[in-house]
Amino acid sequence: MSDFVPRQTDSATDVLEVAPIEETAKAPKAIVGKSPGQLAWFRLKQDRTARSTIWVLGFFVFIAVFADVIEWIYGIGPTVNSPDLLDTTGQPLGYLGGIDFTTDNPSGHIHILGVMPATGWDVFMQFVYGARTSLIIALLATVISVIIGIFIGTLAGYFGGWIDQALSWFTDYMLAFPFVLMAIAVIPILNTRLEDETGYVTVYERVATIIVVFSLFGWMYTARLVRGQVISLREREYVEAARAAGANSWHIMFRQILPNLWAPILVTFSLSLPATVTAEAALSFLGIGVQQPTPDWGRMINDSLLYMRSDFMYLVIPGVSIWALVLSFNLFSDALRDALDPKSSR
Amino acid sequence: MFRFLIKRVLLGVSTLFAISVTVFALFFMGPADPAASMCGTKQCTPVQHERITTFLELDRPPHEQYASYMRGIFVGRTIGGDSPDAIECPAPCLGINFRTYEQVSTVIGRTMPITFSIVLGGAVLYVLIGTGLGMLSAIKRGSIFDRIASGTALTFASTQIFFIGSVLLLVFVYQTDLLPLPKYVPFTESPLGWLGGMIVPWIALGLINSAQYARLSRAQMIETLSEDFVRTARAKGLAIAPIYFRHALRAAVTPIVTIAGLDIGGQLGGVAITETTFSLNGMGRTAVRAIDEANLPVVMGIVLFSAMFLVLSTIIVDILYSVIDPRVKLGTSGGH
Amino acid sequence: MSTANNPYLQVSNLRVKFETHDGTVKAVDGVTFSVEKGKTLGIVGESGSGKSVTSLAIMGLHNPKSTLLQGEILVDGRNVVGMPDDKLRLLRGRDMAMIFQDPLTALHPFYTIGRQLVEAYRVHHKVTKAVAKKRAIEMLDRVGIPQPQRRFGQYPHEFSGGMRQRAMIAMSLINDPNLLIADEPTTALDVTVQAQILDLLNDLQREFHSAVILITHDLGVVSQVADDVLVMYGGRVAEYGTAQQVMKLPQHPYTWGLLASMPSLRGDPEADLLPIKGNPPSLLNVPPGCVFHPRCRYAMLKGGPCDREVPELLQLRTVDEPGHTVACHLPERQRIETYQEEISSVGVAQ
Amino acid sequence: MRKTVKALALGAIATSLVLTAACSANKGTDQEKDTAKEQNFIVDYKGDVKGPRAEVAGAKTGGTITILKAACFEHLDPQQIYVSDALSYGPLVHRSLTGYVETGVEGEPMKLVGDLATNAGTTTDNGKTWTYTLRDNIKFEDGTAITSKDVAYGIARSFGQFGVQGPQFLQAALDAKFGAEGGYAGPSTGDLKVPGVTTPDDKTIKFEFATPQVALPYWLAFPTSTPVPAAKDTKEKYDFEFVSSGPYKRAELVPDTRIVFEKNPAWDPNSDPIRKQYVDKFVFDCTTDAKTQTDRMSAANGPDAAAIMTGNVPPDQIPVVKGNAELMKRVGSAPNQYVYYLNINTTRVTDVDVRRALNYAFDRDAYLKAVGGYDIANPASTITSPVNPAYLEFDAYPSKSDNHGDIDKAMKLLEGKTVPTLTLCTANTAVNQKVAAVLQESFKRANITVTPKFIPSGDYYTTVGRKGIDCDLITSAWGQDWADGQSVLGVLMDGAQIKAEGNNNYSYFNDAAVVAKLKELREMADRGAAQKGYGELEKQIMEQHAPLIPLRYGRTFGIYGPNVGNTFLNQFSQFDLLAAYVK
Repeated sequence: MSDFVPRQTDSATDVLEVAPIEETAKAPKAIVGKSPGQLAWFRLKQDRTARSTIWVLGFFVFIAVFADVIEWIYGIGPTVNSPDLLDTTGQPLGYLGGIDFTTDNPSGHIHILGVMPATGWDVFMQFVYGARTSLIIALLATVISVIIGIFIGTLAGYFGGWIDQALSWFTDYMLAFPFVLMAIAVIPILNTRLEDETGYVTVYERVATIIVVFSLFGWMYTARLVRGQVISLREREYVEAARAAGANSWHIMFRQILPNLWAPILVTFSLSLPATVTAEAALSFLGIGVQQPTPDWGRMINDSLLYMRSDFMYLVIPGVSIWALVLSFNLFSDALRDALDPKSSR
Repeated sequence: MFRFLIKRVLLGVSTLFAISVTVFALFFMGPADPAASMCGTKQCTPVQHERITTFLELDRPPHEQYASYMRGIFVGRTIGGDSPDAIECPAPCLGINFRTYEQVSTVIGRTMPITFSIVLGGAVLYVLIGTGLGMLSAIKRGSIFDRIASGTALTFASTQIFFIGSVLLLVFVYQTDLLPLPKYVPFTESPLGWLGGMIVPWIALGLINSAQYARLSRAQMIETLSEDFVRTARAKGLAIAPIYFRHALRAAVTPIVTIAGLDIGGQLGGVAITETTFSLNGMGRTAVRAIDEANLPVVMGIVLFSAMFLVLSTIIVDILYSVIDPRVKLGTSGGH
Repeated sequence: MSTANNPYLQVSNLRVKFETHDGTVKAVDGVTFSVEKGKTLGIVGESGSGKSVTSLAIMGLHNPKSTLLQGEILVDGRNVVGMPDDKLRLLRGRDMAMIFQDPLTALHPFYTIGRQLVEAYRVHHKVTKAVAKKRAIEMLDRVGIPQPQRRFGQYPHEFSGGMRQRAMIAMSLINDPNLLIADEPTTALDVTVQAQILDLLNDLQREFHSAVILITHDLGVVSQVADDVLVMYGGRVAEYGTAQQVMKLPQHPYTWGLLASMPSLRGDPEADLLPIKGNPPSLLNVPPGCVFHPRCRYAMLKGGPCDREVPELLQLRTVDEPGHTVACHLPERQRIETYQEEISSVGVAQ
Repeated sequence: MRKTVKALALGAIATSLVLTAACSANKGTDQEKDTAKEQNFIVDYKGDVKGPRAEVAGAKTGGTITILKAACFEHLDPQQIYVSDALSYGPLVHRSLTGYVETGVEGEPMKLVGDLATNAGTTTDNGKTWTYTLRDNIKFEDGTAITSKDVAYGIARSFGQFGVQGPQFLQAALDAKFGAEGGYAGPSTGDLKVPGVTTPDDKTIKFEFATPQVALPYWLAFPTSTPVPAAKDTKEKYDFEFVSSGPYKRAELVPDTRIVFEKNPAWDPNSDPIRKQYVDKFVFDCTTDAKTQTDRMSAANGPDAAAIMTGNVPPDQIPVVKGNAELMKRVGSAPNQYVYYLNINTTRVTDVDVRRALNYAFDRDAYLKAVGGYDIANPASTITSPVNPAYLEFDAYPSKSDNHGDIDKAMKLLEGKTVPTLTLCTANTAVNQKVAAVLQESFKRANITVTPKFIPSGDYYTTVGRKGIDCDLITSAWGQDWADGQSVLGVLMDGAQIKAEGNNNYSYFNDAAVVAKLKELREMADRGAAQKGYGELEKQIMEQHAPLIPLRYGRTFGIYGPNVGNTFLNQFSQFDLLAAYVK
């Protein structure tokens, strides 16, 4: 696993275990009369781990979507200075990083997760808005990279021949770039291209850059996986039939073959999403990422390392948040894989 | 075999060539004024600007710059052209570190042992422990041991090196002094010092990566244990040990070797996050710093070097694969 | 049905259950049969009928953690149900051996054929590798593999399908076992090769004088080689008798279906095969009464016992066929008439 | 797999218990106020200070001092040195024409004395011509005598490509065309003749200027004037292969990793009034970040007992260090020469009342805490640092309470005015991003909207130093180059120096009266009297023009090992080693 980065090598091999749908349906144990999708959904609902992780993931999505509403109810924004909640060294006063459930303090607000050192910003609101940033970046980057991967993998797998060779070479070529170094080198270069005359780049442009770089370097494993699956499906009877009936290649690729790949693609997606969350956090750790005042978990961890000894809570909250999110995704994708392929290992 | 190797190496070289072109274009032509960004935090005087321009040959057309860079790698070159301060850079010349006027190859030579120590030591630890635990979990599938091991593995696999590493440093180094502070002491200088300085990074890498290897090898082993040939082995009347070790393990280890090979290959080019977390000046951290300083020749050199390791590791993995699995015929397969 | 007193293998009231994600599976539910040395028992049924599970249970190859075995399996008088694995394994490969359906996956892909044979021999014989190699080459030669010396050093993927199965057979017979279980040994092979392998098995059985269980879904195969036939459906025995009895006067509607779906034995080869409608039952959720009733054209659903009571396995009464038993609620007379009027005469047509 | 959840939950609970136990209430600590002491300063024009430097009471010889650094010196090529770590420790190996004597003893003034030269400089025409005579028995590490030609060669070098990173006051004063077409461009052109510098004999070096340059003795204290033997000038490699003239020489040098200095036997203590040679070896460990430095200095195990740190203690460790009374005895904590400003672009924010209101609205407490707290920063109210002799204590825009500013006064000043949205320009670093957000919130209290604009840190000063930049508020920091008001106000507030690019006057403040006054002060020969003038001028600028908001005075907060004798924070805010010893 290269350092921090998306353990997709691992994931990709795991994913390959997912049996093609038809075989699942024919499994001797299969309950008669349910479509593979219903069957998977049924198993997923039966799975306690899956149920609990869905709740956790749902919680994160909820706070990300309704961050503004939460701010309105909670009463204080994520970047309101409260220097009087800090001692002269900038550390939060009170217990556990300034956790305060009363409004009897200089800011006049409750701080259920305490306040940030140095600024006195409310950690809970940072956490809430941070979920939004992390999820938007991870979601968009993963969606785009999976789409690119599907597209390239399908083309390579379906057409074979020199197209396959060229695209496979291109995939290998993209894989040979050291991701961390390329990301921290490319993001600033892309940003300089977006600069105005003073070198200023807007928040949206910066977020877009990150998403673009993640998508650019994140599609290869999906492409390989899809390519392999398409090759195995290409010769199936119904594809032959469609071909014989005169359907064009695009129709066959995207109407006949792709719909049969949703299971492995879903699993790849659920695996690469947490990998992207982690990668984004890691880039923030190296100082490349979203900027203040936009709250972001990764940057919060990076920032909290500065206060690790005096305000351990501040490290714990973003650390545990990312951990919980990534763990939930991992557990969920495990459960998903089980549900889609009951014969698989676990 | 021989034909395959040639084909594979040629493919690798073509990849490296393409990467070098891409990286070159990106770094040297990406920024509007590379000389200015390399000039540093102080104001860039025309003298400085011109010096950087001549030294990096930024005034020449891109293809000439690239040709001269590549020539440098194979036959060496003189950096700075006809300027009185020109620097001789013998092959393999990856350019000159703009800050220290060292050859980039010297920088790589100096930082490589650090990265290698971290990565190889860590790899031994996590591959052995991770695979061992995973296999054991698979054999004792469903037992308390399996549950605890799998749960722990999932927990650690979901954390990041900079988080675990920082917590390890805080708890075991700073606050309790149980483990020595990470630092690099050359093995030749003091094997014990080398071991001591590397132990914390290894543990951190070990915790996270062995978790991932445990998960992988557990799944792999479980799958293998359900294979027909394992059943055949049992039907022969073999005892437990040879069934697991001679039959199941042998087959389960193949994908693990593949992934370990690719992982290690990827990491040998620098583990920026790990090195940054533990303040070790390996290739990764050096590259990160060079990126900060816009020290393009150093960045370029290290990126190319990393890519070389990645490409090399895919070739080695292919060869290993054919050694392990007699079904893989090197002559026919073109890649993975 | 043979009448010897001391069959080599005696299975009585065998039940096999296992736990899965989706619930408890009753894979085998009360199966009784026996085989003696020199005889061949054919077990016939669709996939999921419990025939493979039965054979695995005899070999003790089921997963001990998730599987519950009940009943009695006497191998040469020793009950292997509940026998500790380290004792059982000494029987495996020496007293009883097994040939699997797909030799490609059943042989270890990373070891040479020779090495796998040698290993099989040396598990039960304390001999040097050289001795074992000699024996292995003999066996390869015996099962009709040309150039056994050269083949000894090759990997399974370098063999053709038929050759692989021959090697598999050589490996299972290398210790001269008294009981050989062949689990669909020809299913994965070409039709021409199938016949060769069956012939080989026949020859070998005569030579080694072992008891053989041949598991197959193909009644035709059984009619060629088996002495006795056990028809299984849904984990239970549908019909049991000598090959002659069952082929001549099959009693169970399921057996009729199997017969009807055989291509070659009777009637017009051009005619469509007659598959049995529907799917085998989910063993998670076994239908009440006779397991076969949802697919049975003759089931007495209205007021009849088929969907309520599990039919007992009973000896035929009206014809003198000792040992021919069947589990069906239909009255015996009606069965015989139906078979004679509708099935055997009309043949495939329906 | 589904069973693992429980195990996880248990683990999480156990972890959180450990964490909880580690935390207790933070009730805050009181900040002791240290009053800035006015520094007295002596320039030894007469040559009273002679070598050797007085013995330090209790000093022993021998031992090794380790210097923990996060990164190696940017340069050790003397003509390239300009950064405080190299200015502070470079003198261990490099001597220059003049130099500073600091003792760290309370009340003892800092002295600018002759180093290689016998005195700080002799001028007969109020600064247009200066003559320096070299001391006896000064040698390079290889034993060859140092001549005035070597000094002149070093200065010549500073004109060329190996001086671009060093200070350039001397070069600019000697050659009007310096850096431009036709200017002198260093010895690699083949021309060794530096304009205005002559060496009548091996012991004498003479400087001639077009206009009086009273700051020359200060400029020569930079290693610009360090002698370099022409034969051993290895150009860019001189950074690693420099020839020592000081009490130590290079024993080992691994770039970015490690540097070892050992005793230089060719150095004669009697020729040197500044340095001692108590310690056997100095080891620079260049791979230790501030965090680790603090930890190693706190533990002070083994060789670390005789080590010093070079970074500030990071914010999270300051409370820990302050909680340890024993450790606090080894802490060096003092204001440094850096002052941080929020410049108000006077060409864009033309209404002085708005500029005053910004000064009032600024929440200095929030700002100080955001940059690391009161231990590494002091609230600033002046342009000049308290360590500069020109410092005059005053606060033109006092806070109502606790450094939070005075919103009422700000609102009053803004009454009836609409302030457009102001653009705040700052370099793109992690701390600055946070600071920008804090400033934004801070001005919001007076209904002033500020939008931050982050500029790549590498180009930051180039960008904001461009006249006509569309920034309203510009963050900057300044550290004096020499201890004189000219090096602060004369650079930052002189409207006459505003040019198209490369400005230091980021407020673009240009007031005729101020320009005139600065010229007068610059040329005053009596520097003591001049300092007073700078202080008064500054007060006037702040009250009448409010061209910037003084944000903070930099402070240093570092730890030295228990076995290091005679070390103190020197003028560069580094632990002084020129006369240190190992206990």
